[in-house]
Amino acid sequence: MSKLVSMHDAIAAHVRDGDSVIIEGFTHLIAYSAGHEIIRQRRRDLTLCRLTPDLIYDQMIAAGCARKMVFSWAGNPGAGSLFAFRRAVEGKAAPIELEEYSHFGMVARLSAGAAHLPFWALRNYAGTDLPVANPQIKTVTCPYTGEELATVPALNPDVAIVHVQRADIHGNAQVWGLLGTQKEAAFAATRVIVVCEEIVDEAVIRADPNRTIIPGLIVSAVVHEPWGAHPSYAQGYYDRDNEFYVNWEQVARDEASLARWLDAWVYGVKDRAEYIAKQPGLDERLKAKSRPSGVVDYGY
Amino acid sequence: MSKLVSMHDAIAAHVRDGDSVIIEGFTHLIAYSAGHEIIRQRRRDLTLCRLTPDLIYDQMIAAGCARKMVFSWAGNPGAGSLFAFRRAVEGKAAPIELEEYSHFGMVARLSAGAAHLPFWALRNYAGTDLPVANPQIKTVTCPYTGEELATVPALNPDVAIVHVQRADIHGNAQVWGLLGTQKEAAFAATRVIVVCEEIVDEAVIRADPNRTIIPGLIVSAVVHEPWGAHPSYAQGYYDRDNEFYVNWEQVARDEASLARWLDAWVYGVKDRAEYIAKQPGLDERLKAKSRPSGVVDYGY
Amino acid sequence: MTADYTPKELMACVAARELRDGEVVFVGIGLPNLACNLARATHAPKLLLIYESGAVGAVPERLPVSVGDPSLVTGCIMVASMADVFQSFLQGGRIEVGFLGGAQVDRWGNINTTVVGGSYEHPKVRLPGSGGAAEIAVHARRLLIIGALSPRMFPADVDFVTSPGNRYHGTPRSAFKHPGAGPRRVITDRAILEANDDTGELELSALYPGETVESVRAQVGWPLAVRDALGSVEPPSAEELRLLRDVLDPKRLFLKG
Amino acid sequence: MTADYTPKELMACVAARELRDGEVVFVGIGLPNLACNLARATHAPKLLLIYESGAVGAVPERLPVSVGDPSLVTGCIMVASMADVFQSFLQGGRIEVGFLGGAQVDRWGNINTTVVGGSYEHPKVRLPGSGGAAEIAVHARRLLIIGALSPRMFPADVDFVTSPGNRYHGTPRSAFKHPGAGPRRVITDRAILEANDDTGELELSALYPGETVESVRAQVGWPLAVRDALGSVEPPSAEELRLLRDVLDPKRLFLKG
Repeated sequence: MSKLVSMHDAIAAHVRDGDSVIIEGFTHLIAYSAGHEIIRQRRRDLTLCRLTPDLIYDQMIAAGCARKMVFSWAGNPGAGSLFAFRRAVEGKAAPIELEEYSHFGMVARLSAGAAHLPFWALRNYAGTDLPVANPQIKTVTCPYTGEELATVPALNPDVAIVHVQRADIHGNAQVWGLLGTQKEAAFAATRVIVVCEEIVDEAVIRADPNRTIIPGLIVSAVVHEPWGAHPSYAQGYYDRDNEFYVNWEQVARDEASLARWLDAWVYGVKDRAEYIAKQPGLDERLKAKSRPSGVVDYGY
Repeated sequence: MSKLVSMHDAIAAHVRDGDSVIIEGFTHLIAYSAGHEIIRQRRRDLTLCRLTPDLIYDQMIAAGCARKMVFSWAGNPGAGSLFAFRRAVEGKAAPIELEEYSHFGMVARLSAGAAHLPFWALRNYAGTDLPVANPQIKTVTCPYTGEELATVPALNPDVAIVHVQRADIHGNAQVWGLLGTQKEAAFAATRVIVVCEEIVDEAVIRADPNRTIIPGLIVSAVVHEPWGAHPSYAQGYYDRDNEFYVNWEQVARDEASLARWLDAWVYGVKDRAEYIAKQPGLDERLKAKSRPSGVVDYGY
Repeated sequence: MTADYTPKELMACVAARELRDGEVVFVGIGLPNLACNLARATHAPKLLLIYESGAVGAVPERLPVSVGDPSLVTGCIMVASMADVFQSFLQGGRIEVGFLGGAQVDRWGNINTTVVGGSYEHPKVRLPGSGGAAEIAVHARRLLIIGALSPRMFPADVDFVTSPGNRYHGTPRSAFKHPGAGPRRVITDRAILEANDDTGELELSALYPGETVESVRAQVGWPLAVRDALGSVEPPSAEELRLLRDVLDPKRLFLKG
Repeated sequence: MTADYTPKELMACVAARELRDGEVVFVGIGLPNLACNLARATHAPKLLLIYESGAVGAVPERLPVSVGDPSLVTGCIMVASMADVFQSFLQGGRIEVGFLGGAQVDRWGNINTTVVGGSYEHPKVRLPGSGGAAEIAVHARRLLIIGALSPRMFPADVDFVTSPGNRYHGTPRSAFKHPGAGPRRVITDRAILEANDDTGELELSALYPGETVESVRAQVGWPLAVRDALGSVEPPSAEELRLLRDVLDPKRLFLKG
């Protein structure tokens, strides 16, 4: 049974007001196309979870989708600030609630969520203000050594959205290059939307099963969305649009200019195809040069 | 700096009497060649750790190398019993100490060892006799939910020996097909010996970095040993020698016949090359047919 | 329909019929593997097989002789590390059906694959141990046990509880808060036993052709309760037998005896 | 030797000289990345760079603008999941050197990248937060801090302790049993500060050319202790400058200013 649907239908079916949502991806493979569709469908009161909120969560905050953010690093990677986020936190716009960890803490929360354990232990946080700011950071005593270790609670989002390089129509999804913490996010979530650059035949997946990070059995919907990660990147497909990230500082510093950007590039387009068609030359500017992996053999 | 050495030198340098040793690999890629060299060098009082001791630990027990075994399933996979192990436990030969878990428990112990945590939590063992047989299985209370979870202590062997399909001379090692728990075993150990079917140029590793499961920085020695996993298998290189596993029942059922086998096939050969030369026709019988993986692209 | 079949063939058919299309099954080698592949070839083509070795969605081109057989990897959908198999798939609640066998199964569905006779430290017979069985019995949403009936294999109490059943020294399974429902059915060579919903005790629920309540009770080490409405079991169909004999296990590696 | 260099260029050179060949370094973007690549191009060709994104042994063919840049992946030795990066590499004790910057660094090497002014709930300026900094400061065997001196950046006490230094509200680092030794050196644009072995307090240990004890003290928010034997720092060599300017950061993305 095919799970392939349009982005509109995937978001309409699986992302609801009040949900906790995680669009995971560390710099690589960020599902911008899904974030934009959530904005277009005007979802509200979302708890946005993610290690690095990146520009996509800044846009979702500016669009009024977010009630709360759960995160570990909220910046514009390599460029500067997330201004909608800062306005909300610095008292210059409608406030959002924060729940804050470090990267390791967020990875540990998702690892616990994926493993269906209520907590995860890590050596961290002693002698810092993080447990003061976030009382969800607790401790546990090792039953063998008596050591006190930090703990974080499991994170089990209602929906995980993961952009991948290729998937089949059943949702079996393959990624190479940076893996981030997408696998853990998908296994931790109740519903999973896989967004892919390429829909491939099941035979392509089965020819190289070690590349599969998410099995179709945990996937609710598959969306085929070429260039769906722009302005982030997809290794082997297209480069990161650094210009976009750098220019974003000017767009987002001012509330009105950010609103105009959302009007033009999110509300003003029907879908990702229109968004891409609106910026000719992406292909020439960002298309990946070839660096083939080589072949291994699965015979016996 | 190259870490490439002979099997003789790797075992001589890194495996010492009294060590805890783990030769990991689940059916796939079992480092038989290393086990045989440990027997030839007459190591004593080893604590042999491994989920599935397989025939290689049975041989090492028969040869008198083992003081203790830490494990979760001690059988001849698909064929029957480990007879040297049974004789030791059933009072018919020199006894060995046992420390017994389930597969999940052993995986959890190695995960804790790799992560440098003193314990790992899992939902398991309540209402069974395993914690009675092994008091190292304890419990911890979740600081969030108050649930009681089982725990196992970290396993940090002195030496991990891992057979892989290919590695470079620095020990950067790649595996495809079944991954078992080799990565965790290597990170958990103090010293790591990588045994490979093929030594490849660093450029081959770098062309497909997602296949690397062990980075050279944690590796002590690299041994090039084609057919080194026989009678287990190496996906893409050679099939499992099922005949060997089935016939083993007859060899090992009797202490004297097992001793004769060790004389002929371990003590009686200098190294793996001699062991392989002694059984012509392996290549025709077991060499893998080709099932190529296809290529992915790492460009940007 | 044909009367010319072995008990093992019928066991494989009965086990196959227990599986619903699309279910996610944690499979072991031998009869469970045959049953799953029989189900895939008949009424459940979308059954998803996961082996503890990490092969997900395997479509082996030969009969695998171990859960780590290379034929389970070639052409499968995903290779998961064993850490992921046990943490994310099994403990993560993704496995609907688990299959287990054992040297001993008792009145409460407790399974022993550790030691028989003597003590744990000084056993008469040392068995392989748990492998993944303990956690399968804890986490699979429902557990099917498969094994030939005999007083030796079905004692009132096992010598060692490796994998938890429905009651442990008088304490009901519910007290342990295991995520899985525990052993629901035991598929034997003479009958199907089923756990009582209230007590967890295994009861006779269906007889194979030619068997009687007495012939089954004689093979069980406790006073076996019998359900009011005893079910009957269809013998293997001609198609089931053809698949088992000609396609799935032509060398009779697991069907012999 | 040349006097024609910027403070940032000298900072990159000083940081590079801190690294020993063969060390395993957890790298961030910007000056730490430049310093590592300068070290690789000069005295430490076998320096192994690990980014929190999971790229191990990266050899980028262009200057990466973020720790997740695709150029860090193409041709690297291993891509680790972030769970492995933090658990097996960092917490596993495999990282010898960590580099951190921050909005504020205090007398004890505590680093703040969370909030400045106001309270945590109602800050004047909200910064990005920890990212991987907290755990780097806990686990890297030795920690190097890099940043330009100013009274604003080097207050006596940070507004929020994101990453642990050598003392927290009077409690010495040793009480927390962190595996890493904590901040050993702070590489600034005017001088090198070094932690006192006994107290953990940052002290002036070496001056850059043209700087004085007073010029440095004026930029620091506490009465900066001065070591008896003050070291001096060599300006960048012609070769170091050539590498930085022509090879490593020709567009002056990180060296400007």
